[in-house]
Amino acid sequence: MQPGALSKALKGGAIWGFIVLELIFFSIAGQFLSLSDTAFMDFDNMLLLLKQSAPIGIIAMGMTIVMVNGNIDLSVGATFAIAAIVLLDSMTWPIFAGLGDWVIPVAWLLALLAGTAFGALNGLIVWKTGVDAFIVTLGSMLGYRGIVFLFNGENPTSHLNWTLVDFAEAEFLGLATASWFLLAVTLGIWLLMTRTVHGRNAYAIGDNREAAVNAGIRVGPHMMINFAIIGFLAALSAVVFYSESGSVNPNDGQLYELWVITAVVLGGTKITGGAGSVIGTFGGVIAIQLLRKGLGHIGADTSTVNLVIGLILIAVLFLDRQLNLKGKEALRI
Amino acid sequence: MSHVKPVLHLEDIVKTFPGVRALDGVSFSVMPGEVHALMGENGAGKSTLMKVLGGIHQPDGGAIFMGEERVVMSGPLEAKAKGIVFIHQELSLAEELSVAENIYLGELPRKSFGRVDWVTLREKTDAILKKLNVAFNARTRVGDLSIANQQMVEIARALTVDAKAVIFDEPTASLTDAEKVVLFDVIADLQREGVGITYISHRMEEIFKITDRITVLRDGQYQGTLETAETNEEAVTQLMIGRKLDLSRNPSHHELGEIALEVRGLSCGSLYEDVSFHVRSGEVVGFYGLVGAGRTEIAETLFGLRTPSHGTILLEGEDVRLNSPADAIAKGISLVPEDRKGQGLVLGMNCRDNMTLPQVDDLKAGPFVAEGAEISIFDQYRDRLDIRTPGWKQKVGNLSGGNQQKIVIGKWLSMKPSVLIVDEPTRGIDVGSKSEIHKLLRSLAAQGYAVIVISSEMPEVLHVSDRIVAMYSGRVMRTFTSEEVTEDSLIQAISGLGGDKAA
Amino acid sequence: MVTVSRREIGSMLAKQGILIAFALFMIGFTLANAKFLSVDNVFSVVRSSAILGVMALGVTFVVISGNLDLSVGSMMSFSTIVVLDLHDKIGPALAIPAMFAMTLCLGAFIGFLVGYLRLNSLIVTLGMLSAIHGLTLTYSGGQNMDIADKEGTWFSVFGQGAILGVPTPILMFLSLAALLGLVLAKTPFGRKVYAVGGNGTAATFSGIKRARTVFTCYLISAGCVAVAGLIQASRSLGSQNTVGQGLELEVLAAVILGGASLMGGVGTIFKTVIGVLILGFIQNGLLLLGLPFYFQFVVTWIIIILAVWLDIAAKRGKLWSPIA
Amino acid sequence: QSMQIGITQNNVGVDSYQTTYEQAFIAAAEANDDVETVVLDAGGDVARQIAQMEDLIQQEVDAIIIWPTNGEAVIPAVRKASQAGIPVIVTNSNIAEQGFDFVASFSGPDNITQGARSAEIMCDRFKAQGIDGEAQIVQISGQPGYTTAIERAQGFEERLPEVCPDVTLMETQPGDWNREKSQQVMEAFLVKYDDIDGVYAGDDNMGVGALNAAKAAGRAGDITFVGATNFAVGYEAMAAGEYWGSIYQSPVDDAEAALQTAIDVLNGEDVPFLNYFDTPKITQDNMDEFTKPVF
Ligand SMILES: Nc1ncnc2c1ncn2[C@@H]1O[C@H](COP(=O)(O)OP(=O)(O)OP(=O)(O)O)[C@@H](O)[C@H]1O
Ligand SMILES: Nc1ncnc2c1ncn2[C@@H]1O[C@H](COP(=O)(O)OP(=O)(O)OP(=O)(O)O)[C@@H](O)[C@H]1O
Ligand SMILES: O[C@@H]1[C@@H](O)[C@H](O)OC[C@H]1O
Ligand SMILES: [Mg+2]
Ligand SMILES: [Mg+2]
Repeated sequence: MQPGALSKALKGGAIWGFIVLELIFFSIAGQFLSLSDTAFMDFDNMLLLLKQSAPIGIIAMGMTIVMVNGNIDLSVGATFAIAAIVLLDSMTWPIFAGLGDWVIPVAWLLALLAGTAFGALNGLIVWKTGVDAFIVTLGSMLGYRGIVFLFNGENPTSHLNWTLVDFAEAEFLGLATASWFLLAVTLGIWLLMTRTVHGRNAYAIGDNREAAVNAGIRVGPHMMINFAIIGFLAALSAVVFYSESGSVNPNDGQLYELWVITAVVLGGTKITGGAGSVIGTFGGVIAIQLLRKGLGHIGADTSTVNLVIGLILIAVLFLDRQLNLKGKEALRI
Repeated sequence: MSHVKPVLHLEDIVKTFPGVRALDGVSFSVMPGEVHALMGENGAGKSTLMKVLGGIHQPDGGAIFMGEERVVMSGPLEAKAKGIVFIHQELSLAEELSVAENIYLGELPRKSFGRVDWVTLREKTDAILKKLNVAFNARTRVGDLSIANQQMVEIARALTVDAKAVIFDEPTASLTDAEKVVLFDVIADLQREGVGITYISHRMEEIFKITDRITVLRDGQYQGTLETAETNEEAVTQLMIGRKLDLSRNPSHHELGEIALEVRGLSCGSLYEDVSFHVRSGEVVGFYGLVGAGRTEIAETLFGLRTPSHGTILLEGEDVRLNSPADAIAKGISLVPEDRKGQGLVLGMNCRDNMTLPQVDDLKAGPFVAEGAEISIFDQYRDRLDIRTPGWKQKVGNLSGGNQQKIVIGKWLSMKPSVLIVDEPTRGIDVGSKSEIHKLLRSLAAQGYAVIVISSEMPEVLHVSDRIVAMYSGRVMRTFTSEEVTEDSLIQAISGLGGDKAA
Repeated sequence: MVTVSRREIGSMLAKQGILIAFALFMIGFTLANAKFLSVDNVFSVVRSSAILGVMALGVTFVVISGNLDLSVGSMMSFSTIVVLDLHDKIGPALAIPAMFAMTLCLGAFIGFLVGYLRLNSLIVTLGMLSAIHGLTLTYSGGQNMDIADKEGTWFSVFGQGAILGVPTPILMFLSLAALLGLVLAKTPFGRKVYAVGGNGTAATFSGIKRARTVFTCYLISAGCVAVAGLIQASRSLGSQNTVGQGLELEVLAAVILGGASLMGGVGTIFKTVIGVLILGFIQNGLLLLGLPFYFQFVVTWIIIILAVWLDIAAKRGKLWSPIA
Repeated sequence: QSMQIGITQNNVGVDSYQTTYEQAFIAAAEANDDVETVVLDAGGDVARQIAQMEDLIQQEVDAIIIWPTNGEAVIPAVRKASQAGIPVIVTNSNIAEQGFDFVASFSGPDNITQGARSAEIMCDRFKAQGIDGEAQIVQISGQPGYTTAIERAQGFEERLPEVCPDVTLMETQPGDWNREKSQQVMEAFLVKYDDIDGVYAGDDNMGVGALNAAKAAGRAGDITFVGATNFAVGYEAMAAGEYWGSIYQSPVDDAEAALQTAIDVLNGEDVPFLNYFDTPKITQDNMDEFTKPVF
């Protein structure tokens, strides 16, 4: 073990420590406050947790690579809604009428393509105009939402396909379809970020953009690919979720960007880029979902939930800072 | 020389920035196996010329030739593909990545599916690191290295490809003597392989040690090219600044006053231990040591940026606690920090505002900042330090490295401190300004200031100091007076040999 | 010499780009609907922009200091609810200072976390967005808050009054803008805000108390929120718990439109005001054209990107980014 | 053995109707010794609501009450509950027909009828004023995408031409259930249209916002304001003679009816599938028959 590896592990592990705390707290508090007879830490409940983490979790993996790359994407919630509309609407298009249930993969594909394209569009704008990603995607968060409304006015877009619902609700080896997607995406992005040239370059660009440019790394295409990836994942998240639910409101996915970013930051990714990991993000996603679930479990009312979730976010950040303090003799800047 | 073709030839290059004509018809060529020095004052256009060559800036006029062929460097990628390697003046590293990834930044070896070939990467890196004789390995995180070692990582990049031409832009600015030796070996190797080398530095002794020819720029204009063997420092200096330089060593000796600052048994964790010394008003005390010796950390402690774990700091005999730079400033201490861009300047702010930043609370007309007073302070130090800038409104980020450094120095001089600490004050500063700064430091002492100079350049410490504190690995090894010090004894002390105390 | 002067024209354009965009915009809408520039409409737009605008003034300080404030929307709901509640309990003369004190406490808490503890402002203010919403709901029990005697209170002057025909919200917005504009541009404190946002480390090395500066920016932001809450409460003399919901992003959009950089160190109050007005007139103009509300989203998207793009393009002298 | 009843509400923080509903629901459950409840809030997010359905199923509650965030998206989750043998009661706004098979009962107002009644109130008023041949109105609708908002607008738009064929609805813009937003929308309407005779707002919060705008412009006297869900502000404005009419709908009734329906279902009683509670018209003329709403 290299020196400092332990302390590094501890620091990176702050989020896992927090998860353990949550589990202990909700288990004990649940004994007194919950009317449910099943324990909070029940195995099935934890499997459910994994499934429920999927919508935010899948997008969060994409946000990790985008943020490590030194960018941010605030438009994922709207992209999520667009992909959902494409998925549900395209299944009813007359040209696909002859396809029967084969319309499903076609609709999936179209939705994923749409998400990827909208993601790539963000990336292209960031690349070509040089406008900061926060601003570009703050804009497209609005713009893409406008497109969602253009599609079907204020009405929901719906199409319940029971074959699709059954597929989405199915379980394989005890894990729900959505859980499999979450795990696969986590693994995939982990490999991408730790094993591939693209992933390592993403780190380099986020860490020191000028250095990357000087080294001849083509910053623009890398950024665009990462935006396309997060667009794809926002669409994948939508596709997995709406396959099961079959109807999308034009406001769906609102605030997702904020939850996703929160999960990613709680998981230790630096907001300025250059550092972060998919495993940490996974922890961040689980921690948030656990918090929501746990507060419901102990019967907290809405105002308490809002208050507690907000303060806990800050507390975790504080904890993380304390763990990373360098000692008294550190430079005070 | 007529039958050997240059590897590189730049002809009549023009480059303008808003308000500045950085290059005005400059021509420059490098022969294979040649080390060609590029010299000039701060802001003369050296870095800009090389950035044009490296594809980072597009020239407004002129042509670049490689061998016979006229080329256009559309970007760094293209320059690299053509065999041009650029070692930047400002560190250009990704701190979170490993040494290996940094050295091969932009050209990581690949396997199928775009995967990184870690084995090859590590092997190649280890081979290079071995050549450089450094203490870290391929997996070390670059952010964990000292500035000097980070510079070595930069330098390692020159060895990754079959370079045709390598540009070193002030590679030694933060290196110590031991590392310089390694660097010069590397350069000699490249030279033997027929690589054409451009070497930018303000340090005359290096230039005369390793280069074959010297090209001089002044204010963006080509001044001439000299054969190193046939010229001398004086001639080069004359060409650079258009006048002669007074290089007399440690000129004025004057009466010393009371002890202005005294440090007793000061320790700060493992950064440095049991450090004691004092500075009288009117005195210049030099701190000399190897990288990591802990000098910067001492300065930071004296400036209220670190909390000492033991020991006392006395100002004019009085025990003080310094909790913040604001505290230190109020008590008459100023620090010109080591890292000019990171610690010294707000790059997006104009020259004037940077210079008056520490005293902005005191320059008031009613509730507002007295801008007239600010401008006159700026004008005064611009003249005194000969800062080259189109005007006070210029963003500091657009000045050349050396002129930026002068802004930082001006900022602290204008505070009229009683104890002035300067950490590597002339890093990246041209000879002309350097001697100005040395003179300034001496004259400040003569006016009664107590001055601490931290420097990794032996000539500099020898030149300006009344006494020299030699440090090794966080400890004071020995204190010399300017009469007793010799180069040998100093080197011994900072290497942990032959000091008063054991390391 | 010619190139230099042409560049200067370019940079003039860049500096005033947002103003030019604004002018083009106003002309376009006026051509489309003559009522757009009527005194009534202009007053009505500026008056309803005043609330957003006042908040944007404070956020400008926060953004220039290199931080974000996403909590202003829910904090504004809080101030509005609190002042309305206290109005009937202790009377307007005491309710107003009490509400200011409470809102400033929230600002101080955020300022402490971001300034002194150096926690990331995006996450801290995101957390506070949620927490303050919870606080407001607890305070009000989730109920609307209405003043009992709406006709008989002088409290309505902040939102509904007028001096010499100019509505008070407009006067309050513009005079606060003038005041804060001076603070930012001309005082030592303003200089420190720019320095801390431009390079916090260098500011510290220059003896500037970075934590205190950031803390003060959040106090200013909270103070502005309190003023906005006051106008809001006075305007309708009653309110839901969600009045400010979502405003944080509109405020941020206005500040960005005004050219403040999220990296810190760049921006001015004057341009923020322009940014606020642009957003206000877009919303209003599209409504007058009778377009569905979501066109406003798409148009805002395009305007934000174009404005910021042209701004930086002019600064770098090239339309397209040099990123390879 | 007490009954365990879980509820997942739409978005409690959004307005006082929903908060009052939550409080009334908890109070009603506490008053009943046979009932224990788990009260959850989806915060307007379908995904969160579906997760809450799953949690309630997993906790094996005896019955689930759902106030849908989206009347179609929750159908599969409702099916899951019914497959697990847990009866589902839909409250406040119904789910789509495809899901009816999985639902034990719906309890709540009939939003389409509410919209229609608002149209009638408006029309009667115009007839009384004798301007039903030429009146021009604007509509401010609720949060886009929200079932209640869509249904009320639909009911209004369908009924209006039946009763008052010559009244024109000039424009509709959403006010997001928000008084301030609605006020801004109305300000623009006032600039744009010189002649506005009536405003229909999807609820009274928005109606009062529109009223405030009109008052500021000095045009309130010419306009008939009709809303829905009579909030306390609406009731007061009505008492002041500024606001014409609305639909009386009590969140307390809504909550109690939902809980009672669930209890009845669990007790095996026969409950109608569409268990609407009545939401009568309220105008300045008959308002003394109603108590002032508590929310
Ligand atoms: N990006 C830029 N924008 C505007 N002006 C610039 C820019 N880069 C360089 N300059 C200006 O061009 C001139 C030449 O700068 P350059 O960095 O080439 O100097 P140098 O010779 O390398 O100096 P030093 O020895 O101090 O590093 C300076 O006046 C500098 O202010
Ligand atoms: N070879 C090394 N590997 C890793 N860390 C190092 C190495 N050398 C130094 N450091 C650390 O880097 C930090 C900063 O080093 P730096 O060179 O600034 O020290 P310094 O003696 O104050 O500098 P100088 O004396 O050159 O001004 C020190 O805390 C030291 O512990
Ligand atoms: O007024 C509305 C109420 O009637 C509906 O049922 O829920 C949303 C409310 O805003
Ligand atoms: Mg240079
Ligand atoms: Mg040092």
